[in-house]
Amino acid sequence: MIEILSLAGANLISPIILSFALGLLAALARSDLTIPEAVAKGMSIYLLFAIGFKGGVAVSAHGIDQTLVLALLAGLVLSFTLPLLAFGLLRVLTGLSAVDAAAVAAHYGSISIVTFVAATSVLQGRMISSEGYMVAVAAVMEAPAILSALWLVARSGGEARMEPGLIRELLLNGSIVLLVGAFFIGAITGEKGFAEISAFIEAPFKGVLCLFLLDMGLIAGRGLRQSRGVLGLGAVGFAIAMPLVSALLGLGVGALIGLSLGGIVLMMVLCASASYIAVPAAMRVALPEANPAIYLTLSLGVTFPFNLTLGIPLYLAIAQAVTGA
Amino acid sequence: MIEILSLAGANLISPIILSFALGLLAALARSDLTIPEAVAKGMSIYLLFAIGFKGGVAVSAHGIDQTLVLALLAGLVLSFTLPLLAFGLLRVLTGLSAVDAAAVAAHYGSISIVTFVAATSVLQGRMISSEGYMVAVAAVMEAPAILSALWLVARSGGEARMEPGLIRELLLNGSIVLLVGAFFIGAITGEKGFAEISAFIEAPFKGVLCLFLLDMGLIAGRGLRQSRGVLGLGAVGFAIAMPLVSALLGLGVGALIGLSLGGIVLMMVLCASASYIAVPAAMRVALPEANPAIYLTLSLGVTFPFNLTLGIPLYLAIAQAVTGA
Amino acid sequence: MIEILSLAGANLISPIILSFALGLLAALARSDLTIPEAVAKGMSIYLLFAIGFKGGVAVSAHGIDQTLVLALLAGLVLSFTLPLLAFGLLRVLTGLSAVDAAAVAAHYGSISIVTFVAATSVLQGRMISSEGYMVAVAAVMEAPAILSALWLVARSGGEARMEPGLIRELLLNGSIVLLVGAFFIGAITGEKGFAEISAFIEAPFKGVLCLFLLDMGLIAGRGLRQSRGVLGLGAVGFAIAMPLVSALLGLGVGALIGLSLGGIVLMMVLCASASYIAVPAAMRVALPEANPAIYLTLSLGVTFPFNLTLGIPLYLAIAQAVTGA
Amino acid sequence: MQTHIAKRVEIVIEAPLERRLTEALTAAGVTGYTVLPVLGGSGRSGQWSRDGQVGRAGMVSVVCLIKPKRLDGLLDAIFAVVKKHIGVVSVTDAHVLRAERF
Amino acid sequence: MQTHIAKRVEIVIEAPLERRLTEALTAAGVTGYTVLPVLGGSGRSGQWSRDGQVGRAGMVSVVCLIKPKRLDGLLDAIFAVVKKHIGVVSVTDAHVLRAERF
Amino acid sequence: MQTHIAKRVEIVIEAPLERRLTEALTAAGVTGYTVLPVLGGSGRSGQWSRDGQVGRAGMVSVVCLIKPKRLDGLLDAIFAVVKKHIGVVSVTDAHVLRAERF
Ligand SMILES: Nc1ncnc2c1ncn2[C@@H]1O[C@H](COP(=O)(O)O)[C@@H](O)[C@H]1O
Ligand SMILES: Nc1ncnc2c1ncn2[C@@H]1O[C@H](COP(=O)(O)O)[C@@H](O)[C@H]1O
Ligand SMILES: Nc1ncnc2c1ncn2[C@@H]1O[C@H](COP(=O)(O)O)[C@@H](O)[C@H]1O
Ligand code: NA
Ligand code: NA
Ligand code: NA
Repeated sequence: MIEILSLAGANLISPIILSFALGLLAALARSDLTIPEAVAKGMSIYLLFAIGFKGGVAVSAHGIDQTLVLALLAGLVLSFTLPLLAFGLLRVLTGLSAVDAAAVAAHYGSISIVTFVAATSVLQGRMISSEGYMVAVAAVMEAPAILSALWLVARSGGEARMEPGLIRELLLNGSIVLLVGAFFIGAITGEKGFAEISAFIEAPFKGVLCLFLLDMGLIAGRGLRQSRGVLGLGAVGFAIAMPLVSALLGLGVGALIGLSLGGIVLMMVLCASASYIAVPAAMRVALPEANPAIYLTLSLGVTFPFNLTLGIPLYLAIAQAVTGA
Repeated sequence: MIEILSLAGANLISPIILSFALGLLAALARSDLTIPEAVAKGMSIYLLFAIGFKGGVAVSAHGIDQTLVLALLAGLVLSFTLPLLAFGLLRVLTGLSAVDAAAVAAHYGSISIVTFVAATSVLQGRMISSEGYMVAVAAVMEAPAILSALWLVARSGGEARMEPGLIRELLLNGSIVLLVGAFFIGAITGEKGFAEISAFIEAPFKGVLCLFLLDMGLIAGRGLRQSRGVLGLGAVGFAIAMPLVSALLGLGVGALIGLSLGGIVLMMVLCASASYIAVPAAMRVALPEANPAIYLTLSLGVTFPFNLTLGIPLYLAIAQAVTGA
Repeated sequence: MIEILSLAGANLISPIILSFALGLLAALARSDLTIPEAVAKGMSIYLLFAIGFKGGVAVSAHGIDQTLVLALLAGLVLSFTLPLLAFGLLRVLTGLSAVDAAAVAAHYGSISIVTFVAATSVLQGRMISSEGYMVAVAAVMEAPAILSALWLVARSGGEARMEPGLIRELLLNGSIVLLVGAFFIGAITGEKGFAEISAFIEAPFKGVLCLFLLDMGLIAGRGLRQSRGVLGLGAVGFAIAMPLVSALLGLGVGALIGLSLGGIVLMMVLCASASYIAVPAAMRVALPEANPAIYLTLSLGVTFPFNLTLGIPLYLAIAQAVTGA
Repeated sequence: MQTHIAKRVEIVIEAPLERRLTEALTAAGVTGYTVLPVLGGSGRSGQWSRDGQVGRAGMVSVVCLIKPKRLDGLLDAIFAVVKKHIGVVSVTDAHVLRAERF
Repeated sequence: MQTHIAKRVEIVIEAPLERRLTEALTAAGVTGYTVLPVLGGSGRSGQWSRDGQVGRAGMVSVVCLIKPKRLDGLLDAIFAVVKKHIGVVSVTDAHVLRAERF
Repeated sequence: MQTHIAKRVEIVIEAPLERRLTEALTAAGVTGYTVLPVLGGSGRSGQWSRDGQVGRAGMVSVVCLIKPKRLDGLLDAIFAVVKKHIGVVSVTDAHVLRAERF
């Protein structure tokens, strides 16, 4: 326990976490500090490209081990099933309507790529290697949860707009395409390609992540300020309990299919993190009756900071304890 | 021949080309992946500044050799005359109107700075040095072709709006000013200046080029999707034949004035490449009747990818064969 | 004297100054070269974050020496009093109205962070160290001058809108929050944090500064072109005399409280520089009758280039002469 | 200068719905439209701003000039998209040059 | 499609005043507004452009749809903010869908 | 609040023509105009979008408030620029505060 706390403590005073805290405080204090939309999008494009590319290079270096297919499959199944678990928990813990609960559930079945990136950078700081193809698992886990949520709504007698264009939109979503595309570019060009662009992909990565998390903090803080009173204690409890439960599921699955310590931690983080980019947009199209203030506040305002600060070191400590590493 | 193909093969699996391909595929598959306009402009400013600065530093290091003036003059003459060649080819190969043919011709007489940048990075990868002032030649070749095209239209009895403001606009065009300005800054501050900012100018260069080409691929793909059916086989044939013919002209001129192998290749690339930034804007002002879908699709949708993938290694191979290097 | 000139000469041919000159010339020649607003804002966020962070790291390395509080206090007092001096000078040298003079005075009591950044980079180039907390002094000096200016207007019988929201807005101004926040992040994470993100914070710094100064040059040039005839000789004289006088004041105060040579130079630069971001916006709210063309042209069009080119090396030479370093 | 009567329809709609709206406009026979960016706003669903957003957040404004007789059909098509969503639709009388374009 | 009479008020105002204007609108009982970016312009105080600006430079356009009876109160509230500042206010007759929203 | 009759002229024009249009407006005696960005659109010349563009691609929207009696001269001046180009011009009746400004 003390180890976990000291691990968490070390994590908390990294420039990355402090940048997020700065953004959060600035927004709560109503500073006019903002990052232009184009700059924020540019940073997210950079991060997705870099993380995808590095994953691909790692795969090209270590070859595709037999767990790759298992991991992709596990991700797919988890993303489909986690929303059912989330939905059940929400119906028990909160008084949210079926539509709102389903929309929240979709977010928790999907993933947050920034949380994933932050976790890889914590692992790297501790010299723990992980399977390069975990970024492909991340990509696979983005969309399925949305379908589960729509099914949940339909089952509850609600109206979910499952129009033909939606599935294509989900699969060809910009961030998935960029992540997977960069992964393949990295896998094809390998170490040689990496040598060519590592000064761009690797060196400034953590610094960009700091500024990006500053922006996330600003957005999360603005959201929290505006949605004061929207959420009950039950909902907030869910936003902390759900990642813990999901992480344990991820731990079990990861250990079962034989991932390395780093891979298990990343699988836990993918399960524990909640989407706040792709899924919200999909919800506006498919479940417009669901209240955005609820799902955005829970995923970006509560779960994201929780994972970033306490979650990641906790998952790492648990995984280390369990795998005996 | 086999050598050329293996060279082309090696070129094709670089992160740069694959990034372009990713953009192209994403756009053709109608993914919503986009790069914000401001980010794309920011990257192009970076690339122009870096390439101009590096050219200037190279000139300050090696001194101005006697071919500098010749090369600038050659560039000027080529940019004025290539449109006439292009116009003739277009009238033979296609059924385009005089105005459309002239507009296309203006693009092929001018240059694509991104193709130039990609070529310098291929040369660098093969340790082939080139004259630093070739970026000044590039700058000189941007505008003259437009005047030739307007003259072609006037000669064909068409109306070309050659208003007083236009020439100034062409010469003080943002990208020319930035390229030439950075060239002079590099030439003045030399190695000392380079040492100060090389970590910005040099290290991330290839990585930024990847993301920029991703964007070019997205735009080219969008253009191709929307202009399906606009172009006949003759026009597409022109867009591949013209760069080949122009490159040979560039080869002859470059060898004649005594450029190095690298310089000859860059001269070939300048001749072979077609503008898709400065010239389209000028055409909207001076030849509004010309159809943008035609000239943009040819220059950005056909010639640009051709040069990037097959053209550059081909020109290099030819130049090596001819100069015996 | 000759030394000062040669120092100034060496300063003048740095890429940083030449980039500013390029922007200025491009704008005066009416080139359409522009940097997108989002990119300019992105660069300023980067520069503020980097300079604040580095200051904080320096403080964490050398500890807080006893002059820190004195320096902060001195900055506060100077920012409150410099406007009174400026106002007096303006009333003597120019025929500006009380409101216009007060508005200009507010700008000269506040600071220009870019001038500060340029000065740190000149010091670094000459291997002169300085107190890391000078960035905190810079932050402290941003706002007080505005209050002095409003007091000056009220005293002259004018109407200054000192509404409740304004003070909060000034103190929680985005650039102050970012600068101070990054300073604390640097101070907390120290050398360890610096090691993590120095490839982002340090390596590309000067290059980004070049592009940012290119943008400043473009804006200053545009301003100068549009405000031709607005300013008399007296006003221009003020814009050069005021920084000289302020720098001497800064020199005295800096020496008095025991700053190092580098610290004294930075204090001189803070005193000598004039705001052109935070204060103009505040003036539009609090003193809308004041003419923006006057204060922007003086601070950005005259004083900023003066400090950048001649001022900084001059202040350094004077400080060296006085401190005997 | 000869001008022609027209209607100017302005739709402020959530960005994720943009493609669906413009497809509906095209299906309703509209010959053209223009999409303008929106920085932020406020309404029954609260205040929002585009600052720093990464996803398809926020709203866009779609402006459409049409012949008056087309208005009713167009509003039906728009309403089918906007109905369940956050958004505002307004119509103004206008005159246009070059009527043959609309 | 049933539409309802409304007024469309458009205010081009300096960016540093944006918050003050929207607060005044809210205080005057407006139920919503939309803020649009402005690239540049020209007026009595000269020409300006947003290009390359770092601070809160330039102007924004705030558009507000309201019930006609609210117009007078609203214009008074707007004028109190705009009075001393650079800015332009225009009002157009409009029709809106879903009157209950305004 | 006292308002005055005016015309609101809105011109969506290709970005490379912006300078020529605003110069023509100024020459026609207009006292001010506002330039708004445009994200994309569709018309007879197809669909376009500003995303990722590097050059002076796309269109801008220029809005101009004028005294009604100036309208005819202004439309002539606008048409001289727009005639051969891609673009749309619309005019709406409006009211403005502070008539002395127009
Ligand atoms: N009365 C109004 N006038 C102008 N824009 C409005 C108005 N009401 C709502 N909007 C815009 O429409 C968005 C969504 O409105 P709402 O559905 O009421 O939350 C707001 O954020 C504004 O951008
Ligand atoms: N007649 C007008 N039509 C449209 N916009 C205007 C007009 N006059 C002024 N503006 C806008 O309001 C800003 C300030 O105007 P002014 O206060 O006259 O300098 C200008 O820069 C334009 O953006
Ligand atoms: N009916 C319309 N309503 C609004 N904007 C239009 C309309 N028609 C054309 N536009 C705009 O004007 C641009 C050029 O139109 P066009 O010349 O028809 O291709 C389009 O891309 C749209 O941005
Ligand atoms: Na998850
Ligand atoms: Na060419
Ligand atoms: Na000062």
